[in-house]
Amino acid sequence: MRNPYVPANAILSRKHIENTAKDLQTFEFIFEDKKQAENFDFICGQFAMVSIDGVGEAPFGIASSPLEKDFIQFTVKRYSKGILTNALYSLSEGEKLGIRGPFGNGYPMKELEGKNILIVGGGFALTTLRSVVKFVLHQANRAKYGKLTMLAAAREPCEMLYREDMAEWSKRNDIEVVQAIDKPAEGWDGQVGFAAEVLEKMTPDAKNTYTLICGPQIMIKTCINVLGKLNFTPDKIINSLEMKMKCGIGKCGRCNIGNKYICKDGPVFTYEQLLKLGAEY
Amino acid sequence: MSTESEKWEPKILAFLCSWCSYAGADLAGVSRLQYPPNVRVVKVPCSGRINPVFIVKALQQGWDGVLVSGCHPGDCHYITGNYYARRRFAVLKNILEFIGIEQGRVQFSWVSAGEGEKFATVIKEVTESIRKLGPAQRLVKK
Amino acid sequence: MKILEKEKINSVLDFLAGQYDLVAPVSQDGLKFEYAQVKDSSKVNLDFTNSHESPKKLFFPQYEVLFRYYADGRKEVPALETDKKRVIFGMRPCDAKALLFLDKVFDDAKYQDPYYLTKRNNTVIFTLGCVSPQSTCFCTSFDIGPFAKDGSDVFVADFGDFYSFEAVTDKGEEILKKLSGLRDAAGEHISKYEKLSRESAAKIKRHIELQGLAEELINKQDAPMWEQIHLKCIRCGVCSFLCPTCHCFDMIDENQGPQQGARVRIWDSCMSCGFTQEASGHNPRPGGREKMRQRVMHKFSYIPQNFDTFGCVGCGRCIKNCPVRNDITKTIKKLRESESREKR
Amino acid sequence: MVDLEKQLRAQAKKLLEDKAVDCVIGYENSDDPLMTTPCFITAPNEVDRLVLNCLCGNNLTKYLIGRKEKTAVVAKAWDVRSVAVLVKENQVKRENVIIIGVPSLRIVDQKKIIAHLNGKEVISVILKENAIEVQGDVFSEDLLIDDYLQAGCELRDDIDDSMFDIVIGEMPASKQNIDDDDLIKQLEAMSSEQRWEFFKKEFSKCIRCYACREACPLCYCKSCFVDQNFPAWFSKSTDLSDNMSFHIIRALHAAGRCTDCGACFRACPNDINLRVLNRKIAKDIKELFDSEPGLNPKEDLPLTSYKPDDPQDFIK
Repeated sequence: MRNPYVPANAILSRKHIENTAKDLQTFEFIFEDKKQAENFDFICGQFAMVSIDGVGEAPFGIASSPLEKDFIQFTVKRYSKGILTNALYSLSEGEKLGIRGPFGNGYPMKELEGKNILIVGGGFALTTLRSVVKFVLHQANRAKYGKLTMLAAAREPCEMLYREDMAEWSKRNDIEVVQAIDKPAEGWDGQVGFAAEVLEKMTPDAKNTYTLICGPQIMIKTCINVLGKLNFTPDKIINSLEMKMKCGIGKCGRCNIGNKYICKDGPVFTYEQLLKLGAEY
Repeated sequence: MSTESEKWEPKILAFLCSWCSYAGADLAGVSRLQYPPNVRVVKVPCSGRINPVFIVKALQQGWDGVLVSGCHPGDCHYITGNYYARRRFAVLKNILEFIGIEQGRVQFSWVSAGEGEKFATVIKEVTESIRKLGPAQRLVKK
Repeated sequence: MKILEKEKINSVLDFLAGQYDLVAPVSQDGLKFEYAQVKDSSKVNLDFTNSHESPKKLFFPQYEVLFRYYADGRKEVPALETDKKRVIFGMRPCDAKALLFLDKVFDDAKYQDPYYLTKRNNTVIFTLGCVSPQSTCFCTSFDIGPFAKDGSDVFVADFGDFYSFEAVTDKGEEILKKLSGLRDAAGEHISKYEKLSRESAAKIKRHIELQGLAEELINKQDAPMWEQIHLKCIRCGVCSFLCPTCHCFDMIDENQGPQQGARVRIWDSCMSCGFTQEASGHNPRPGGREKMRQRVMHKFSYIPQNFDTFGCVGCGRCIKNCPVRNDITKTIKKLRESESREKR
Repeated sequence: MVDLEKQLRAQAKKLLEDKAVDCVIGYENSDDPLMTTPCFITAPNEVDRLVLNCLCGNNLTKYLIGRKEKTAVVAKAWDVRSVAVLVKENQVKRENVIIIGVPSLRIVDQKKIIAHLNGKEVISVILKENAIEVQGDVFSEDLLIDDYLQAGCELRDDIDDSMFDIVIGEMPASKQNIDDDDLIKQLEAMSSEQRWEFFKKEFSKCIRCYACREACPLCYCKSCFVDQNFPAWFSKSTDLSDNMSFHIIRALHAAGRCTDCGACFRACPNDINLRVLNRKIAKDIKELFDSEPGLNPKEDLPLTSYKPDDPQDFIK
C-alpha cells in the first residue's frame, strides 16, 4: 500500500526573483532520485505539496510545463504570516526539501484540443496558466489547439510575472499577448485599466472558445460578467481555486466548498460547477 | 550518594536580566570568583520579560533547575518590570510546587550589577540545593 | 446462532486475551467507560450503555506519527504491522457502523491511508447489542438499531442468563470456531433474541426525519435559521472529538532534537478557530455561523452526496457532552421547519 | 424560585419593548433535565422561554465578547464578576451591557448528581423549594440543593453596585461561600510526591479538546499559546507532560483574573477537576496581595498592578 503522506526528496536547484518587491519568486526543484521524477507525471493545472522538514507543507500550483521533464517550477508569494513561504524563501540553492503529489484534477487539456483558448490571469495567479501556455506553445502540441490569447493583468508593472516569457511569447505570431496594469505608469507601453475593462475592449469571440481564468476574487467576478455579456457560457469558463490544504488527498476535511474537496475534486472547476457549490469560497 | 548520581551533574538554566544580573555575572567572572559551571545563561532584557511558558518548557525539556534573576526592586531599567515580575513569580512558584514540582527546582534572586560575590554565592546555593533534589523526573517529556 | 451461559463469558474473554490483543470496555469510576487493552477478563465490564469516547481512536488515534525526518533528509515511517491480531469485544452497533463510514474516507479508490487500514485489517470486532439505549440515542433514524450487525464480525447479545454469538463476516466465522463452550441456539433462544431486539429498538424515542434532508439542506445554505442555531455554540470541538464519524485532522511537524523530528497527524475540528485560516489572512469560514453550517452540512448533506450514507450514526455523544447542550437533532428539526431564504 | 423567574421575564419584556437592548441572553430548558441551555431572546413575546433555577449553570458572559449590539445578560454572582474583569480588560464596553444580576442564585453540580445516581439516567426533574426531585424510569428521589451545590458558588456582599443594572431577588446579606478550599488544604498538607500523583491522575484524562478554554469567559486570545506552531511551546500529543504543561499555563493565564465561575469545570467532558489550580492561585493572590478580581471594574487586576512592599521572602 503506497503511503500518500511521505514526500519525495528534492533539491532546490534555482531561485529566480519575479518582482522588485521581492515577495514573488519562482523556485525550481529537481528530484533526488530519477525514479521519483518519472512517476511524478502531472498535467497542467495540477498542484503539489512542497514540504520542508520541521516546518510543514503547503500547496502550490505547478508553473512549469509537463513536457519539461527534468525540473518542476513553482511561483510562490511570501506572506508575512506564511510560515512555510518564509522558510522556503530562506532556503538557498542546493538545499533539500520534499515534494508530494501531483494532486488535483488539472485543466481539461484533452477537451480543449481543437478549441480557441482565452487565458485571463490576474496578479500572481498566473502560475498554472503559464504551464498551460508553455504546454500549448510546445511544437508537439501547438497544432492541436486553435487561437491562443492571453491577458495578463496586474496592479503595477513591478507585479507583472514572467517578464522574459511574456517578451518571448509576444514575439511569436501564434499567441496574442495583452498585458494590462490598473493605473498608467511611466515607461509602460501595454494596456491600462482593470482586467474586465481591457477584456471588454478586446471583445474576444465566444465561438468555440474556452476561457481559463485565475486571479483575485473581484477580478474573476467582473471578468465573468463581461464574458457573460459576450455570450461565453458558464460551462466554457474554467477557473482554479485555492483553499487551505493539509493532506491534499481529500481526507483531512478542510478544503471543501459544498461537497467538493478542492484538493481532490478540484482545484479546477467550470464556472457552471461553481454556481452549484454555493458562495462559501 | 551512589556513584551514578556523583557522575550526574545538575543542568541549570538561568534567565538573567541584562542590566543587572547579567552584569553581576560579568563582574563575578572579571573578579575571578569561582562558582559551579552547571548554569547556562539566557540573557533577557528584564525579569519582567520572563513568561511562565519559558520556565515550564525548560522543566519539560529536562533542565534540573531554573534560576530567574533580575534587578532589585527600584533599580529596574524599565522602572516597573521587576515589580510585575515579583508578583508573577510568587504565583508561579506556588503553583509549580502545588502541582508537585519539588520545592527549589525553580528559584529567584535579585542580583545587581555590582554584586559579583552575591552572584557567585547564589549560583553555589542554587546548584547545591538542586544537586540535593537529584535529576528532574516530574514534568520531563520522555 | 450460538449461545453461551453468562458465567462462561470470562473464560471466553481470557481465551481471547491470550490469543490476541484484547480490547474491551473498562471503567475506573463505573460512570465513564472506555475501550482499553486488557490482559484478562478481570477488569472487563460489559454492564454499560456506551463508551464515553468513541472507539474511532483505536483506528484513527488522536496523535499519530506519520514519519520521522532526520538531518540527512531520510524519512522513516514507524512500523505499522503488529505481530498479534487485535480483538475488540463489546463495541456498540452504532460505533461499528461508523467504522464502515470511516473505511470509505480512508480507503477511497485513489488514495489509501496505510495507518488506518493496517489497524483496521488487523482487528476483529465483537459488537454487543444494546439492551438499554439512552435518551440521547437516535440510531434507529439511520436504519441501524440496537441489534444492527453492520460493521461487526461477530454480533453478541445479552439475554440475561445467556449470551448469543452470531458470525457476520468470515473473519468472525473463523474466530468463532476457535471459541470453546458455545452451543447451537434452540428455537426459544431465537424468539427471545427477536423479542429483545424489538424491545430495545422501541426504547429509542429520539428520532430525526432524514428523507430528502441532503437536498433540502443544499438550498437552505443561507437560511436565516443558521444565525440562531450557532449563537450559543462556544466552538469547543468536544462534539467532533467524541464523535465516531468525525475524521478531520491536522498535519504538523514537531521538532524533537537538532534537525530531526516527526510529521504527526492530530485530530482537528471544523469548529476550531484556525481550521481554515489561510496565511494570506483570508478565512472562508471565519465565524461560528459558517463553522456550525459546515459541521451540520458535512454530516447531513455533503457526505450523503459523496458516499450515499450519513456522516452520523445517532450515538448521541455530541448531545450528551455539549457544554451548552446544543442538540443536533433539534438543529435538524429547526432547519427542516425554517424558511430557505428571507421572505423578500 | 418561581417568582424570580416571573420578575426576570417581566424585566426582559420591558427591556425589549423599550428597545433598551437588542437581545436578552438567558437560560431556557433543554432536553437534558439536569441542565438548562443558553438562549438569545430578541422578541418581547419570546420572554416566556426564559427560566431561572438552580440548573442554570453556564456562564453567559462569554457571549458578550465582541458583541456590538446592546445586550442584556442574566448573570449569577460570579458571572457578574467575569463581566467586571472583561470590562477592565476592554473586551466589553460597560455601557453596552445591561446586567440582570441574580446575586443570591446558587447552582447544583450536575456531575455530583450523576455520580450519586451511579449513572442511572434522569428522565425528568421537578424543581421544589430547596430541593429537586429527580425521576428515572424506575426511581425517583429528592435531592437537597444544598447537598449538591457546585463548589465555588460564592455569594458576595462586596461586589460593586455599579455592576448590577437590575437585581432579581435580594442581595446576599454577607459573604457566604462553600468553603471547598478543604480540597486545596488537603492537597497543601500532602507531600509534593503525593500532590504530583493526584494531578497526574487528573490530567492524564485530558484529551486536549480545549472545551475549558472555549468555555472560559477570560480566554479570548486570537491565537492560544497551545495552538501555535512557531514556536511550538508544547506538543499537541496528549501525553502527561504536555497535558500538565498546558493546564499549568492555562491556570497562570487566568491568575488574578479568574472569578471561579466553574465554566471550565462544567465544560470538561472528562470530568477533570480544573478549578483546583485556579482556586489555589486565587487563594495565594488573596493572601499575598490581598486582592480579588472582578469585585469592582475600576480596580486594577492583581497581576497587572503592584505595590512597592509586595512580599519577596522567596527571592534570594
